[in-house]
Amino acid sequence: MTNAAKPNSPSASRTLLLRDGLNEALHQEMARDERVFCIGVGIAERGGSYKVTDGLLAEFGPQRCIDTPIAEASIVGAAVGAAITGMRPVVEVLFVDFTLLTMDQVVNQAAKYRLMSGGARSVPMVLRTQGGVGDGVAAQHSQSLEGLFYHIPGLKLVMPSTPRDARGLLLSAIRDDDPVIFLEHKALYMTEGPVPVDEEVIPFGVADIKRSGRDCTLIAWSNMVPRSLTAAEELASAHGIDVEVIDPRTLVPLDRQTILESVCRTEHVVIVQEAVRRGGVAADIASIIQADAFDYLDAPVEIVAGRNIPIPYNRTLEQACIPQTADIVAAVRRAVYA
Amino acid sequence: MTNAAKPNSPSASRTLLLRDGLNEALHQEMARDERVFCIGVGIAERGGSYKVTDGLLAEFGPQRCIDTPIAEASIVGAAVGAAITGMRPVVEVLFVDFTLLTMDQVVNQAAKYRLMSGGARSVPMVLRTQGGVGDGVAAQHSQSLEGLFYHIPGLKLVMPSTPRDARGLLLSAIRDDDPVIFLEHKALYMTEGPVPVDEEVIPFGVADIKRSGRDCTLIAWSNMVPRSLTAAEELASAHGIDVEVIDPRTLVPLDRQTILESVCRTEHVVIVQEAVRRGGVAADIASIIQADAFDYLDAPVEIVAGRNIPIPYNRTLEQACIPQTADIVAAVRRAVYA
Amino acid sequence: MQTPDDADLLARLYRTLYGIRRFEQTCISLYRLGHIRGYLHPYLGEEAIATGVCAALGEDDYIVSTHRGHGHCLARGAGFDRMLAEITGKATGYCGGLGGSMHIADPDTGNLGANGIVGAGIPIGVGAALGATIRGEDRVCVVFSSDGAANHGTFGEALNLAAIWNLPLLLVVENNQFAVSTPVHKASRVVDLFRRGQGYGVESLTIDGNDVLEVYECAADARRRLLAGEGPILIEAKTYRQAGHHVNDPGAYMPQNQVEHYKARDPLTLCRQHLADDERADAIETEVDAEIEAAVDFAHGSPEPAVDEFLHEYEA
Amino acid sequence: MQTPDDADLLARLYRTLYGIRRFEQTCISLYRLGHIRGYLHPYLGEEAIATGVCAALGEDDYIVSTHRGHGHCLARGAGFDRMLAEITGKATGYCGGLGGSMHIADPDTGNLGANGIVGAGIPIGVGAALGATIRGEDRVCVVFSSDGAANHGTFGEALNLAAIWNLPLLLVVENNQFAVSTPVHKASRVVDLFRRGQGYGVESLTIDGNDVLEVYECAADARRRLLAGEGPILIEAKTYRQAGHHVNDPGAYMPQNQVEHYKARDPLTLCRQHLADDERADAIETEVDAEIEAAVDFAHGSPEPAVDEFLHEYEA
Ligand SMILES: Cc1ncc(C[n+]2csc(CCOP(=O)(O)OP(=O)(O)O)c2C)c(N)n1
Ligand SMILES: Cc1ncc(C[n+]2csc(CCOP(=O)(O)OP(=O)(O)O)c2C)c(N)n1
Ligand SMILES: [Mg+2]
Ligand SMILES: [Mg+2]
Repeated sequence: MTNAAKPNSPSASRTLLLRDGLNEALHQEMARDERVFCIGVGIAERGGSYKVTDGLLAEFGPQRCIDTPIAEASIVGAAVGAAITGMRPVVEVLFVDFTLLTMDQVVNQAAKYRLMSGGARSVPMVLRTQGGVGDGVAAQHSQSLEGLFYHIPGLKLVMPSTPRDARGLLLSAIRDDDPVIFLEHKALYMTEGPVPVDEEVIPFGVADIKRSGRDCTLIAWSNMVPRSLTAAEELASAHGIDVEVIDPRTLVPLDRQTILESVCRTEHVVIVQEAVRRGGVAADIASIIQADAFDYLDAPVEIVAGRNIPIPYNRTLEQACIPQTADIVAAVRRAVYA
Repeated sequence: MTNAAKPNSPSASRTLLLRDGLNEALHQEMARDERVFCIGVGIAERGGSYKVTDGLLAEFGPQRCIDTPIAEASIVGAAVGAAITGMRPVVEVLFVDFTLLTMDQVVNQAAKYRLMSGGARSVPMVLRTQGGVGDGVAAQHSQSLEGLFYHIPGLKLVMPSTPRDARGLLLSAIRDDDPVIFLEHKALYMTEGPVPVDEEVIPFGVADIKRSGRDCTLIAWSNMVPRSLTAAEELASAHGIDVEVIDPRTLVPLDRQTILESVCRTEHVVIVQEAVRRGGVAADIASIIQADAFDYLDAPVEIVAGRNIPIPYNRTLEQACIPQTADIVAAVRRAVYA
Repeated sequence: MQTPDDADLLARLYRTLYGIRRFEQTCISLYRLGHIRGYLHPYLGEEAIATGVCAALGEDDYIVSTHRGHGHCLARGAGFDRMLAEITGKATGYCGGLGGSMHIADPDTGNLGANGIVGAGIPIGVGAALGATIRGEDRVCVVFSSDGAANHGTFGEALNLAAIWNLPLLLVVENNQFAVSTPVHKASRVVDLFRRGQGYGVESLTIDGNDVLEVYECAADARRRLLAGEGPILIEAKTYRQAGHHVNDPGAYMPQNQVEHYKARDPLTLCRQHLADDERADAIETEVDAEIEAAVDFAHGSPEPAVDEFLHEYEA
Repeated sequence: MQTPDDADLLARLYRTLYGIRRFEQTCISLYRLGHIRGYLHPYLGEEAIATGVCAALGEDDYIVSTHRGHGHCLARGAGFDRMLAEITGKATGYCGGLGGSMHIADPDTGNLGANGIVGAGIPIGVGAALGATIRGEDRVCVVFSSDGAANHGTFGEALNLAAIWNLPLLLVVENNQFAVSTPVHKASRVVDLFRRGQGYGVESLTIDGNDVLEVYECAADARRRLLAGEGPILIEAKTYRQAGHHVNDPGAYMPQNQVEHYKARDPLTLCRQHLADDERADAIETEVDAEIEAAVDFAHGSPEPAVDEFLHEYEA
């Protein structure tokens, strides 16, 4: 049950893959607004490694769906330049690991241009990228780096977990006047889910309660949402613990209100992130909750996170580095029985 | 009174500027170990913009004190390559803001090489850089970015606040077998303080209690240490609050034990950082304290941090963006009277 | 022989040259008096490049500037008053006092902004040129850049993008022969930096950056070719600083013979020679002096930005 | 006429070529069987480059590899057994199963590692060459690189550093004419990528990357010049993939006439022609087949790395 995407609660919906939800949003926005264009390595002729940009070249031509050489820093720089001169670029960086090559343009240019220009111009750019552990792609292709972008003022940060959210949030991202980091998860592209037939623009800063519950607030995003929902079912059936799963969907802006309301009701909190524990977003949310809901907390905020290790290749080790369902179950039990 | 640097508590000391303490460490290590060399933009002939590398060219020649073109990514990359083949490079990136150009080499290469090579080799590289608000150097030259490095497993992270710590920690950094981000603060280079005449290697992971106190634990690093000490004096004299000021000195590894012991004594905590509030190191330390000292806390952990805004040029606005002494005083009072 | 049109052009060019010169001198004084903080990189000695290039541009064209950017802004049409207000951190400045010397942008004149990161402006200019191409507009984008930036990754990356996409991009490499104190020959085996462009298949040439007429004509020709769709052009303009790298750098490392060589080829002197009308030149100077004096008063009289409004606007 | 020495060299080269070929085919089979995860970029069709270059190297030399790196590792002396163990994630692999196909490093043979980031290896190689120079050692560093990497910022940046510091760096650009599905002519106006090097003042040449003898001789000559202190050399080796970009890419975008042209110039066929001794070649193949079979058994029989030890070692 979702409570957030209600405003124009659409009647009919169909089942889509997450990647197709994204693709639909791109098609729709490029048709609606000719300032929108897509640019990136391998996005046009091949339609993107995950097929998110499939068909855009055929429909909108090579001027608005642009393949590039391997030059991520300058491609993002070009998107910044286009954005401040009236375009609305959607730039794809194939792996979030490669965004590390673009950090000057993202952090020093895109995130600061509005302020440095005294508000004269903004940078309506969407940087689509993809992270997380997949199937053995190892240390340089498996990172969860939302924590870096989260720390940079001037950026917005979106991490969808369902096809419906993906489509609705990408529409918002493209229409936003500020730079948006749109961070997909490689393990979610083939996730199926209902997506309304009608246009549904999901606003930023509105969390979605993916499961209501009384006993514990569990906050998770991206690929940790389905895993947390699995854990919640197990906790309900095996342990009689009724977990509320909140998906912030946008980490910046963050819907503190929904989180705090839930925490005040349940008095127990677990935050789950795939990213490494140290210095991550989960820690920040924990710091907010302990400050704003101090008197309601029955137990410390529990964080389930990736280990402070680069992701290794071997499958067993790889999986040992990121939260598993059992880890989430154990953390909720610790929190509730504390 | 300091409690940490005691092991070989040296007898004589003299007063040095922080930059000269760093300079002494570089001279000493380059003399001691011929694998050590310095490399960066403007570090040799000019001796560095802050004079930290002054005199090294004259003493060690152009092969071991190397000026480079403006190509930060590749300079750090070259340091990585030298480090894995037996050298111990100390690379300077003039502003931490420019390290954003080098993030692929720092994060994808240096931080992960030990793991990716199955432990066959490590990357004994020190990346010296400098951050923080100075005197009007604006959005692209004023950032505090320790939060980014803090989040990357495989990196160590040092932020000295005194000449003595600066020298002693740089010695450790150069001798460390893993990549170390050594993050100086532009406003501290001209800070004076006692530095022992004898070699003093300050180990990583040992916090220094810069001021002992009973009522509140205040955790601060880099330029927020002197500011916190000023606040502590004011709190003592004007409000009768006795603050303990802990300087972790190395954020990775973090001396949790010293912090937690203090918290359990004082039962009140304030963390002060110049970096922006969202997603910073302070939030992480808060999340650790609320978890590990939950039952001792009388009040939520207070965080005093920079605002979530890029740093503007105008002086008044610039100062409004980062913690001032009055902000620290107010936060301690809030924490203690909560 | 000089036609009246030529004379008017030269007079216009001289006005800009002199304006930049006096503006920079004024900034240095204000810096010494404590009215300017942060970094200040004067464009002294290099005025002919921005002046000649910008005189060749159309109203819709874009420019991208550098950390040494005052000259570009002024040549592109920025007013002394709002420039000085910005550099002194006032609310009336081009960026409301938030940007300062290294971040002046004035999108109304197509000036996309200075940049504190050497080399970062090149891809931004590529993006502006790309956008104009997508929209099918007849605009070019000029990226001012530097010998130091030529060694930066963005240089090759972004120039290559402009080349394969055939973009209307004019990359002006202001080769003032130093990056702070590093001479070009220590930073590159190839000291004629236009040769870098050739490896990317980009039409590249080198000119005398101190002769404003040569710069103007070359830029005007380049612009025509860009608008004809021939793809990017790189112009290396050789020049020299008549000052240190920034306001506090005495520039002791600059060889005296080079300093003197270029002083003798001062862009203002050369332009006065072309104009050959001292009376007219003097009159221009008097007018510009008055404008700059007024601009100083404007900046001094302007309010600081308000903290509350600022926080309200920018805190997220 | 071929001397016995030549024949021995050719036999050695053929052994390596064939070893890489069979190894890659074996990996593809193991991948299809589910024993290999992640990315797998076969070096099929390009074997002559790694083989020829590495045969020209001395024991102390360094190499830096790419995402398409198996050939470099094997040519540099890595064993089939520990290679396969690594690629199948076993504790006995070169990286204890932690690196996988894209991150094989074997510092004992001077192999500083493959890299999952296109272009990132170039500065790393520059650093290795720099270190050797500082230590005054007679070593060179070979960086294997690619047409795609030539458009990346590190290419110009790092090549320039090697040039101004006169480093013993051999940059081998494996121009297989595609970056995934992007043909070189869409990514660069200049399709002969060696010309990029000239803008940096670097001695640059282009060769037939499918002829192992040409590669070997050219690399041997380059190495002599590097050791003589002449500074970096860039060799563009033209070649072509005999497969898609990665194991799951059918490579449908590769024009049939090109595929056939290069199939006819298969590096193994060319080397067999040079060797002109089928019996010897066949014997080599039989030996290598047996070695690889043993290596598969070794990998299968090897244990997985232990979780506890791993966490103990790496968790900070
Ligand atoms: C990426 C980056 N590295 C270093 C600096 C510090 N810095 C500012 S200006 C400058 C020299 C620039 O020289 P050049 O590019 O030739 O331009 P010029 O100052 O000569 O106009 C340096 C190194 C910077 N701003 N950005
Ligand atoms: C910086 C970076 N961008 C994108 C990728 C994704 N990627 C992996 S291989 C490849 C193509 C590389 O082509 P090329 O450099 O010519 O090498 P080849 O595969 O042909 O050997 C791409 C785009 C990457 N690994 N690194
Ligand atoms: Mg210069
Ligand atoms: Mg290729």
